Amino acid sequence: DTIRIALAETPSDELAAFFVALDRAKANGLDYEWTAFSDEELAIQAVLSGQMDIGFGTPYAAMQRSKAPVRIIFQLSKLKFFPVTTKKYEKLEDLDGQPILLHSRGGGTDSIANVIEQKAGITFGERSYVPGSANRVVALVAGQADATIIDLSNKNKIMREHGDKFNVLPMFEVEASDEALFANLDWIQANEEDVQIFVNALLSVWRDMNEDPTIISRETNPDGPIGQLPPEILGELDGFYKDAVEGGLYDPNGGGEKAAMADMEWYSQAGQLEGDPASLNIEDFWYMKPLEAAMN
Amino acid sequence: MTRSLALKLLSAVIVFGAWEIAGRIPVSYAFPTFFDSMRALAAMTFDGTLFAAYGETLKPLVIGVAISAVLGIALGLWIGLSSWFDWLFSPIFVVMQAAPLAALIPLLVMAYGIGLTSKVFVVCIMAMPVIVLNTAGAVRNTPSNLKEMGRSFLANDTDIILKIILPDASPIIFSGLRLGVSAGFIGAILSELKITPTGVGDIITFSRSIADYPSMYAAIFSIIALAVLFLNLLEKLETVLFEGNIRGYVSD
Amino acid sequence: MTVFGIRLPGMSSLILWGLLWELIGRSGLTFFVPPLSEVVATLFAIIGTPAFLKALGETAYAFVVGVFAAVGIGIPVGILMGKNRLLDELLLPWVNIFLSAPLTALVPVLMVLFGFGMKSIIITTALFAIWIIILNARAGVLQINRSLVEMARSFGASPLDAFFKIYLWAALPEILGGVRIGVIRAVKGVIIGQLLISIVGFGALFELYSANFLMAHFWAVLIVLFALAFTISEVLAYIERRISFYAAKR
Amino acid sequence: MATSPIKGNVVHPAKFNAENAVSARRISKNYGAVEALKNLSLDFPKGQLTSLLGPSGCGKTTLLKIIAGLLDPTSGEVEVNGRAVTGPGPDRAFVFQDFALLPWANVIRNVAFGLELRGVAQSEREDIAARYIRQVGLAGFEKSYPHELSGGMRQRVGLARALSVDAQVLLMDEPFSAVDEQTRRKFQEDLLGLVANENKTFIFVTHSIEEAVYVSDQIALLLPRPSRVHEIIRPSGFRDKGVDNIRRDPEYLDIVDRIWASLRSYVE
Amino acid sequence: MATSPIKGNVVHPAKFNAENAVSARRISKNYGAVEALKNLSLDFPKGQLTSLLGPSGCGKTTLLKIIAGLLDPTSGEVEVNGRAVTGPGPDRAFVFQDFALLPWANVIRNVAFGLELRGVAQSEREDIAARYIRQVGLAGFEKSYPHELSGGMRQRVGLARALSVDAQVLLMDEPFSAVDEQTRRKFQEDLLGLVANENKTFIFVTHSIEEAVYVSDQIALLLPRPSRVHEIIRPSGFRDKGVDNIRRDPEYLDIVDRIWASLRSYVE
Ligand SMILES: Nc1ncnc2c1ncn2[C@@H]1O[C@H](COP(=O)(O)OP(=O)(O)OP(=O)(O)O)[C@@H](O)[C@H]1O
Ligand SMILES: Nc1ncnc2c1ncn2[C@@H]1O[C@H](COP(=O)(O)OP(=O)(O)OP(=O)(O)O)[C@@H](O)[C@H]1O
Ligand SMILES: [Mg+2]
Ligand SMILES: [Mg+2]
Repeated sequence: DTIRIALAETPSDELAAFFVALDRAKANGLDYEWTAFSDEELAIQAVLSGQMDIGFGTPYAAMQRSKAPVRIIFQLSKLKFFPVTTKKYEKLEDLDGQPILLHSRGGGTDSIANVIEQKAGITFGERSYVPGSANRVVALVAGQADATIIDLSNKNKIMREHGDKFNVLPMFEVEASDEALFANLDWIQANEEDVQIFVNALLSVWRDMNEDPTIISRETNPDGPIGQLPPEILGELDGFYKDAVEGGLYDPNGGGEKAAMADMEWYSQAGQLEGDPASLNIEDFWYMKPLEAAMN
Repeated sequence: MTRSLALKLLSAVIVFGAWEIAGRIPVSYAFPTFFDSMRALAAMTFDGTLFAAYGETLKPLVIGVAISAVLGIALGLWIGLSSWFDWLFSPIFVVMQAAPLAALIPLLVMAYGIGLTSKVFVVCIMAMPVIVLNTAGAVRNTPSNLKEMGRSFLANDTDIILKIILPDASPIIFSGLRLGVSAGFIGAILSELKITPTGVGDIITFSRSIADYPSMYAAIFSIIALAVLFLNLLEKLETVLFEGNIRGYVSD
Repeated sequence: MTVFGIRLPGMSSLILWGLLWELIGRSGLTFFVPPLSEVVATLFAIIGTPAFLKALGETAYAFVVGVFAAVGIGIPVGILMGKNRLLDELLLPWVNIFLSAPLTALVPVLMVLFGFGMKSIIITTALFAIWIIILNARAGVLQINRSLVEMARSFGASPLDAFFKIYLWAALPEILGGVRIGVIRAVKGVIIGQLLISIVGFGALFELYSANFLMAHFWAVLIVLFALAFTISEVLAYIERRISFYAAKR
Repeated sequence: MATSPIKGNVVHPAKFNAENAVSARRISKNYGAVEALKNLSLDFPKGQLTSLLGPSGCGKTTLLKIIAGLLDPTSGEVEVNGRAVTGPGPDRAFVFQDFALLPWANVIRNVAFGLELRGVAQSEREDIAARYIRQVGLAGFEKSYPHELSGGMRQRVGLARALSVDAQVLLMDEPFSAVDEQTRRKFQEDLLGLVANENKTFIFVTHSIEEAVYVSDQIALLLPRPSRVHEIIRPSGFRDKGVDNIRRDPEYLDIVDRIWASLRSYVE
Repeated sequence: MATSPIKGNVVHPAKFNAENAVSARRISKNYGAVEALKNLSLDFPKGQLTSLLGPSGCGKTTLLKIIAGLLDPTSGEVEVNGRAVTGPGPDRAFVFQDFALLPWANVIRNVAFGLELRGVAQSEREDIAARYIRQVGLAGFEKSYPHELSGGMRQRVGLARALSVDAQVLLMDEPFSAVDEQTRRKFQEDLLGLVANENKTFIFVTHSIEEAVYVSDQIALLLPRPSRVHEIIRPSGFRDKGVDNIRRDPEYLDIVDRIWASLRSYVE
């Protein structure tokens, strides 16, 4: 039967690779429908309450706090975010006590900020929240903020257009997940076959993309949700994926154990998971079987 | 009086009881019971988070509603009195009233940033049109016999506006204010959900992201309670100001 | 409004405002406001695309179903509240609360109770519209001239006769006024639902265009929405004016 | 004080002895704490016109509505043609003090409304309505709406509606209050014509003593609230003398004076 | 047809020769295509009561409003005490046909409203208002709101308001239309008292011929639209005979009949 996928944002360039994978899965007999939610929390809630089968996001807090039997099966993208500031600041330490603009309280950028504070030994000043990297770029360009954390494509965009005015502060590597695919454990086990087709398709696309980023624009179905985007956006697909692959946004191995370990460490550090990361059990968060099967 | 109070209590018991039962079933992981929510509300009240949050939320709300009320009534008066103004401005407000301004919020952020200004703007845009249009309509429909009476007893233009047109229009102006204030509340929450999560909007989104649903529902409950309280105050104000305009039920 | 003795049609000043828009757009003051002409050109470019038609279909579906539910439930409930004191005392506080409550705050609750799809969007739409419809229908019935009801009874009207031949008609001006305000609120409701619940329809287009700074696209969709809401509101206002001859004379 | 009928000029013995179309027996009516009627008894002879005269707020409308079956008395009962009243019935028609026209319906639909509620087919009821519209002098206004009519014309629509259902008893609550004096006199003539030509019973509320004396077979003077019948007067015979002469008739003037003397005590 | 004043019973020569407080000269008034008044001329002697009688819609209210300065005539002019009228003035007070009370203000504020607009201090104007409220018999209702009053009581509030500003000319548009006959008669007495005791000029619109004959120094009969003065009648002297006797007075009856003969042609 049809599987129901909960997206955490409206389909745009960032989801093009995902939709290519969906098309491949469909060719192999996967029947699906998708719904876009306005944020990750809603997608998680929808999966938790059984109204959706598979969701987008990193539901670590929900998994630990409400003991929800959901498991991650594939890492879609890594937390590749970049501190961008005006020329006033040159390194992370300069931001001690300075106000910063983030996406949302408790979200990915918030956790990056937490970890930066720990690793650089600083404390940010007031944190204000503006959802959407694009909106934070506008705030930065308009001079309403001096420091923010934004995603890869917006970082590239702002540096291309206003490279003379802003700095990208050097930062440590992050391997943790930004977006991952997760589902109810019972549901996964009851639908092993469909899940397998899906994960196979994702893995193949992620691998092909790392070889040649332009396959995304070439394989995009012109009648699908991505193909229907305005030409202004479609024209930038190749550039986007070239940057993304260069920046290591997409793991050609779908995350797996490495990502799970990184996540547990990262989200503990960021305050979303409680307890010592070493004591956490991978099986409580990830379900590796489909990915392992796909790798072989 | 006691009968209507008893009925109010009864209907409250029914609704809250239904909530409690739905929470106990539970209809969803994310749906807490009534008592859990009230406990969370009490906790938030006693540790002060709620007051701090309302300090944030009320700022744009109060400023925005005050601006909308004063400016809206003034503009409405002007539109109602001058056909030229009516021609020029009322279509704008009709469009504004019909416009789904939620969609405009991203633009406002770009234009006015993420601070108070944007939020005040959202509140004004939501609250103003209905206040303006109601005021204008009521002013236009002031019974001409009262205006004539005023003139025959030598009222000047200011007298006519202050002592006849405004009191006569007051029930409709107040119902516009009521709808406007409620739209303003919608705007304030919307701006906290869509622009920057501060105040009560922040409690809602944050509790949701950490799956603390009782707190989330407590915050929602408190903002609704506040809105209702605010509107009851407005109604009291109307009763005090224009006592004779309240004529009771026809059926009684 | 008359200029040199020529009566200008009511909404003609919109042309003036359109010109102002064009000027601001042309001046390049801000890239948020592209010239109106460019917006209109974009509008024609996107209006036939499947993405646009799909958004239109989804929005219209949620809107129409929501409004029909609000009207179909709201009017009878309002009339019954106006007629029956017990029902009125039970329901009125809640109607007032929901009318004045910030419904956006309730949206998260709706999602939990009614799911995350179209159903919640429809319910959001209906919730935005229904309370004012109920209140107005109730007010219309409350102010009914008692002697009309007595007249009908004295000529032997059954309760059903009275409902359809007296109450509905006598309260019609208020009911229509309520429906007009309700429908306008429903437009807001459907977009808010689409933005806060699942991102579909016009809400998705707005989100997409604004995130990618496609301002002309953004305004083009907004204009379509303005026009739709405006037309509906004016059609209802026209019907209201048609019956206003008796509204003041009851 | 007591219900002792003092007789005026008795002229038509046949009519005087006529059986009663409507009898109200010991009617009391309280609105909450307000006692509107108290122990009121009054008979309305068949085929005659009875006027109710009394100060404003004394309960005339209340009595009419109780007879119509629109209000329940607190105690007491009303019989129409020997049968107790339990609700509105086809034997009675009401002319409302405030006209009670449907503002959304045109004249012909308003006049035909009573017939419509009785299930008469459209073409038939419109024929009947058209006839009565002509009779009250509104021919040509069939398609007009109430707000396009003057007060007096509206009142005539209400009159035509009550007449068209062909009820035995007509309850008329200040039916000529809204018209100017000139038109009012014409209506009085019309009313007398109806009383003379159709064997119907009229119960008529008015504030004008002259009008009551001129058109009535029997006048009931009511006391202020709580209302009982103070006096019954039978001023028959003037109508034969013609409207132009009656005003000088000493008998007529005597009766007006006597009623006035009765009523003025309340005013002072 | 022509404006030839036919005199009635001339009794007070002093009054008859009195100078005019108000003169209307060749007034025309069109509402769009509707000609309400056409070339109407009429004088209103100082200290006297002039009634306007005419069919409904003939333009009586229009004329009163033109005199009040509330409407501009299409042509012609009005002089009050020798000065041309350009707008409302303190020398004239209006009693409105529809009362025109402020629904949100209580009785005392309504009565004092004219004084309020003239800038009289609150305590002073409330004293004056209270006096007039007593005078029209509404003592005890000072704090009531219009919707709590009966029609007749409301009308008296409008009357008290007009009286309280102490204007020289009182323009009264059907001031007793809403009250029952009994109360109306008391008002007529009150009005006659005012005419006798204060040297004010009254312009009075009514639909009742009897009332006009009883209270007026001069009656102007108006034609149907477009309205001119058809006839002027001076029925003085009856008021001295007392209300109880006047109805039998043959002179009184003659005048009523003559006016009726004049007016009835419009009805038929
Ligand atoms: N629905 C009601 N509730 C309370 N009191 C009422 C109601 N209807 C009438 N009354 C009171 O009952 C009394 C009689 O009223 P009713 O209307 O019968 O008077 P009426 O004789 O017809 O007066 P009018 O001459 O003014 O028409 C009045 O004093 C009025 O205040
Ligand atoms: N504002 C207006 N616009 C158009 N026509 C009007 C207006 N006011 C009055 N008229 C017309 O002018 C005529 C005179 O009206 P007016 O009110 O002076 O009559 P009236 O003599 O006072 O009648 P009534 O006895 O019914 O009070 C009427 O035929 C009316 O239709
Ligand atoms: Mg009555
Ligand atoms: Mg008039």
